[in-house]
Amino acid sequence: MTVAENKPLTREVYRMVLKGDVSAFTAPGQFLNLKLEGRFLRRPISLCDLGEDSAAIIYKVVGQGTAQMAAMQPGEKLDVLTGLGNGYDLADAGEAPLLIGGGVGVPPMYLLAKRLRAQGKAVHALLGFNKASEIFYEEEFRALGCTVTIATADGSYGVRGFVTDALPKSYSYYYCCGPEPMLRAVYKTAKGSGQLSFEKRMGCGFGACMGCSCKTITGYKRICKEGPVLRKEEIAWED
Amino acid sequence: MTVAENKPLTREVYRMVLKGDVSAFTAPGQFLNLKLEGRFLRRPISLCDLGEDSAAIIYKVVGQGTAQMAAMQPGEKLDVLTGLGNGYDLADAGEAPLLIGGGVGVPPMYLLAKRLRAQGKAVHALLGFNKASEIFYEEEFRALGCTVTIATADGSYGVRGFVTDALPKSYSYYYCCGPEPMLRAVYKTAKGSGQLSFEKRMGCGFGACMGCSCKTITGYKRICKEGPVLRKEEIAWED
Amino acid sequence: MGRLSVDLCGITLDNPVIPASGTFGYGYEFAGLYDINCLGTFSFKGTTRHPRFGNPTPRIAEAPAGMLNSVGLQNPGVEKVISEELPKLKKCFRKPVMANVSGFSVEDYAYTCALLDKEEQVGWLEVNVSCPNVHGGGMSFGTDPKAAAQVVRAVKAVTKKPVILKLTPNVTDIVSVALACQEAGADGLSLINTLLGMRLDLRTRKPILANTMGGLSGPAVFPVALRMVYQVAGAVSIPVVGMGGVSSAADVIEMMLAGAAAVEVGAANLTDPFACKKIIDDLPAEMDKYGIERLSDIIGGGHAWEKT
Amino acid sequence: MGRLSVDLCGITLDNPVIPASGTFGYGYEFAGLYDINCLGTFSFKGTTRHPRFGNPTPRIAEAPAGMLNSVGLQNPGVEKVISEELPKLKKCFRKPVMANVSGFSVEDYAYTCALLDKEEQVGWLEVNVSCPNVHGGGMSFGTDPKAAAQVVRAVKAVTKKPVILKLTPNVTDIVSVALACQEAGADGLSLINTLLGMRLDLRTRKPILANTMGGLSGPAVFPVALRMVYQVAGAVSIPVVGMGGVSSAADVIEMMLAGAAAVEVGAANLTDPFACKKIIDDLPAEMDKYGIERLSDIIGGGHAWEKT
Repeated sequence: MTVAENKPLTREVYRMVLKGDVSAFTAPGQFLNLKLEGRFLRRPISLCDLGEDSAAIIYKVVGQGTAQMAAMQPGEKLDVLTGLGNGYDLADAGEAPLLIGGGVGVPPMYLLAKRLRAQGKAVHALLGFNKASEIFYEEEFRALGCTVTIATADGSYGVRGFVTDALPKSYSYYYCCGPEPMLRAVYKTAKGSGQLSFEKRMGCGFGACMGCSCKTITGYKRICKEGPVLRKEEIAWED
Repeated sequence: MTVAENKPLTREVYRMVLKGDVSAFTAPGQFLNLKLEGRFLRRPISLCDLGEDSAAIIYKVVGQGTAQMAAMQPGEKLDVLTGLGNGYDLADAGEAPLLIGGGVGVPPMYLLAKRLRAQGKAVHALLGFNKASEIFYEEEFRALGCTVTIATADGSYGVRGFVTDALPKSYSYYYCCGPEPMLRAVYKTAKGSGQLSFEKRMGCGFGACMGCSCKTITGYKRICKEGPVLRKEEIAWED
Repeated sequence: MGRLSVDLCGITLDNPVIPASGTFGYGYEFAGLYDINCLGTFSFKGTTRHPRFGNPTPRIAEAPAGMLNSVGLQNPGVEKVISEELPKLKKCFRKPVMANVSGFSVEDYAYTCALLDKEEQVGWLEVNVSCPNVHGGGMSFGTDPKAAAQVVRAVKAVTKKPVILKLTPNVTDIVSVALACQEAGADGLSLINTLLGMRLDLRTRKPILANTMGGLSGPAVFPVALRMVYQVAGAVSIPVVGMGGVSSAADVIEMMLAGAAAVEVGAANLTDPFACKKIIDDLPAEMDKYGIERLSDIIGGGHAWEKT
Repeated sequence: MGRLSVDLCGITLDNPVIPASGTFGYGYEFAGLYDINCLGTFSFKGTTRHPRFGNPTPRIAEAPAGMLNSVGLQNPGVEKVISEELPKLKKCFRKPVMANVSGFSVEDYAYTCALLDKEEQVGWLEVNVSCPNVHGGGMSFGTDPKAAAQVVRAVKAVTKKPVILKLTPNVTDIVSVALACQEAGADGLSLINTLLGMRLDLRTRKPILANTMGGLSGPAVFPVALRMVYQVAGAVSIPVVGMGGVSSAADVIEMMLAGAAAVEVGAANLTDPFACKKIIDDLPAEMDKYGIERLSDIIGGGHAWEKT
C-alpha cells in the first residue's frame, strides 16, 4: 500500500492513511500488519477507519519500529497484510452501546462507533488517557454524533481517574480496547456483557506460529486469528 | 553524500556521481566505501573522476548490493567513507605513460589520465573489454587527448584478444588496473616498470581488520591501506 | 521428474522446498492463501503424545535479521492430530506430509510415532530432539549422541516410514550427533533447529520472552546453518534436509550445494505467508543464472573442490 | 567516577565501551580519526608467540546483519608488538590497554603472557581460547573445560595482571567452561567470540572464504551473545565482559542488564569507524530514557526478577 498521510495527533501519537486494496477488511477491531525496512517481524496495528480504497491507523511511537513509521513520507510504499483477525460483532450492540477505549485502544473504537452510528445506535464513547496533552479524537467521536466522556489519570481533563471511574449508569452492551490492566478492570467493574480486544506480541499475525495463543473458557485461542476480539464470557485471565 | 547522477553506460555498467565533501581524496587509484541499506559490509568502489564537491564512480551490477545501487535515484543520501587507500604515484610516469585498464578496472585510469594529461604527458590508454557491447569511456579518454587502443576478447571491436595482445612497443612507464588474471598477464608481459591496482574482499576498507592482507616482497600489505596500488617491484604473487 | 524434483528417503518431491515445522501449522491456514500442493511437502506443527498449551506469552521477540520464539510445542496431542487435523489437511493437500514429533521420554517418541506410522498421509517422521524451548525436554536428547541414538532406535522399531532426525545447533560437535543417529538407523537428518537466544526489555529489565530464552531463527542464522549442513553432509551418507534462515531461491541453492537434499523454510513463512510459493516460482530463473539444469545435480556440489 | 564509569578487575574504566580485538588493530588506525582516549579501553589485535600472516584470502564474507571473517590471527608476534606497536600506541593512548593473546599450546600462552606482563601499558590480559579460525588451534582449548583451565593456570603463573578468558560460543555448555576457568583462577571472562559459519559462492560453487569456514559476528549474533552472557554471569562470581553484535548504546545497556561489567564492540567498528565514539556519546541520553543514574548500578539487573 502507499502512504497517503502521516501526521502527529499528539507528541507521540501519529495517524497514517494508507491507500490500496482494503477489501479484505470485514469488521472494526481487525488489524493490519506492516513490514518495515530493516525490521524482521511485521508490526500489527488495529484499523481506525476505512475508506473505499484507504485504511487509517493510529500508532504511538514507542520503539525503533514506530519511530521509523513516524518518519515515513506520503508516497512511500509499504508491504501490508490486511483484514487480519476477528473483529467486533455489532449484532450484540443493543440500542445504546458503550465504547470504551484507552490510549492506543481508542482508534478501533472509532470505526466501530461509525458503523454503530450508521445503524442509528446511541453510542457513548468513554475514552481514557494519561493526561490532557495525550488526548486525541475527542472531536472526531462527537462529529459522529456520539456522546463522549474523557477520563484522564492525572485529572488534567474530564473525569479524574481511569475509564472505570467514569462508567455510565446504563448502556445496552460494551465494547472495549486498551492495555491489559484496563481490560481487566473493565471486565471486573463494567455491568452486563461485552467484547474486549486484546494485544499480544505476535509472530506472523495470521494464525501460523502460535506465538500469541491464550487460554479461554472455550479452549486455546490465537489473539491474531480467533482474536483480537474476545467475548467477555469466554475470557479466562491467565494467572 | 548525495546521489547526483546514476545512469547506465552499458547493460550492466553504471556511472554514479556523488555530491559532497571529497577533500579526503589525494590521488587517482583511491576508492570510496559505500554503506547500502540492509547490507552489513560497505562496498568499496574506486574513484573514476573528481570534481570540486563531487566524485564519480563506475560500477558493474554483479550482486544484490550493486543491483541496489543501480536502483538509486538522484537525491538519495548515501553514507560514504572517502579518500581510502593508497593511489597511483604520478612521479614515475615519465613522458609517455601507458595506462592499462580492464573492465571495471578502466574507471580509475580515467582520473589518472586526466591528471597526467594536465601535466602534459603523452598518455596511451589501453582498454580491455569482453565484447563491443561492454565498452565504455573510449570517447572520454580520447577527449582527454589520450591515444586509445581497445582490445576485446571476442574481437568484436578493436584488437582481438587481451590487453597483453595490444601492448605498444614503447612507453615510459605503465599503470594497470583490472581483474587479477589480467594483472598477472601484464606483470609477466609488459616491459619496464609500473604500478598495479589490486582488488580483494574487504572488511572495513580502512586498515583495521586485516581482511584484505597480501604478502609482498616488502612485507605484509593491506590492499585497503598500503594498497590498492602496489609497485611491480614489490608484488609477490600468492599461489 | 522436473528440473526441481529431488528424492527424499525414497519419496520424490516435485521441488525441495518444505515449510518447516511450527511455521506452517497443519497447512490449512496457508491453503486459504494459495494451493499448497505446489510445495515439495511440509512439516506439520510439532506433535507430542499429550496435548500441550506450550509456554506462557510473550512467546515472540524481534531480533536483527531474525526472531526469537518460545512457543513450546503447543499442539492438540497426537490423537487429536490424527482424528481432526489430518482429515482437514487431506482436503487441501494430496502429497505425503512430514510429521514432526517431539517428546520428553523415549517412550513418548515411540508412542507418538507408532500412531503416526499408521497414517498413509504421513510420508516421513521428522523426529525433533532439539526443541530448545522446553525445560528438561527435547534439548537433552539432541545434545548427547547416545540419547539421540536411543530415540532413533526406539522410533525405528515402531515405524517403516523414513525417520528424519532434526538436530539442534546448540552443540560443540554436531557431526558426532549426526553420525550416532545414522549409526542407529536414521534414514535422514534435518538441521538446524533454532539457536538458543534471549532479549531483555530495557524498560522492565526482564526477559522479553516469558520463558526467558527462546530459539533464534531467520536470515541471521543462515551462515551457521550452512556451515553445519556442510559439515554433516560431508560426514554422513544419509540425506540431509537443510534449514536455518532460508528465505530466497538463492539460499535454497546455497544449502543444496552445501549438501542438502531438500530445504526447509521456517521464519520466512511468518513474515511473508507466500514465501515458499515465491521461492519455488523463483527457482528456475535462479538456476539459469548459475547454469543449473536440474537441482538434483547440485546436491553437495559445494564439496567438489575438496577433491581437487 | 562519572555516570558511565565501571570497574573491571580492579581497574576503573571511564565507560564500559571496549573495541574488541581484531576490529581495532593496535589503535592508531583509529587514533587518526578521533581521540581514542574517549574509550574505556580497547583490546588489541590478537597476538601470538610467533609472527603470523594468518589465513589466505578471501578472509571476509557478507552475512545477513553480520559478516564472516577468517583472518586467522595475523600479527607480527609478541616481540614486535612490544618493540614496535606498544611504543606507537603510547603516543595516542594513555590508558591501560587490554592485551589479547592467542596460542597453539599451553606453553605459547605462557610465553606470550609472560612477556606482556612486563609492559606497564597493559592493564589486562585477554586470553583467547576460542578463535575459530585456526585449524587445531585456539578452538580446542575453549571447547574443553579442562583444557581451558590448563591455559588459565599456566597464564596466571606468569602474570600478576588480571587475566580475562575469552570464551567461544561454539559449545554445548558454555557455563561449564566458564566455571572451570573461574575455578582455575581467571579474574574475568569475556564472551562471545564469533559463531562458526560459512558461505558458498553460487558461481564458483566453492566456499567464499579461502579457509572454508569463518567466524560470524555482527548484530545477527546479539541474541545468542546476550543469552550466553546472561547464563554465565548468573553462574560465576568474576566479572564478565559481554560482546557479540553490540552496535548501539541500547545494546550496551541490554548486555549490562544481562550481567556484563563492560562491553566489547566488534564488527560495528568495521562498518563505522566512529561506532564506539558514537555509542559512548549516546549512552547518557539512552540511560535517561530508562531512568539509569549510573551504569554500574544496572550490571546484572536483568536477573533481579528471578529472585521475586
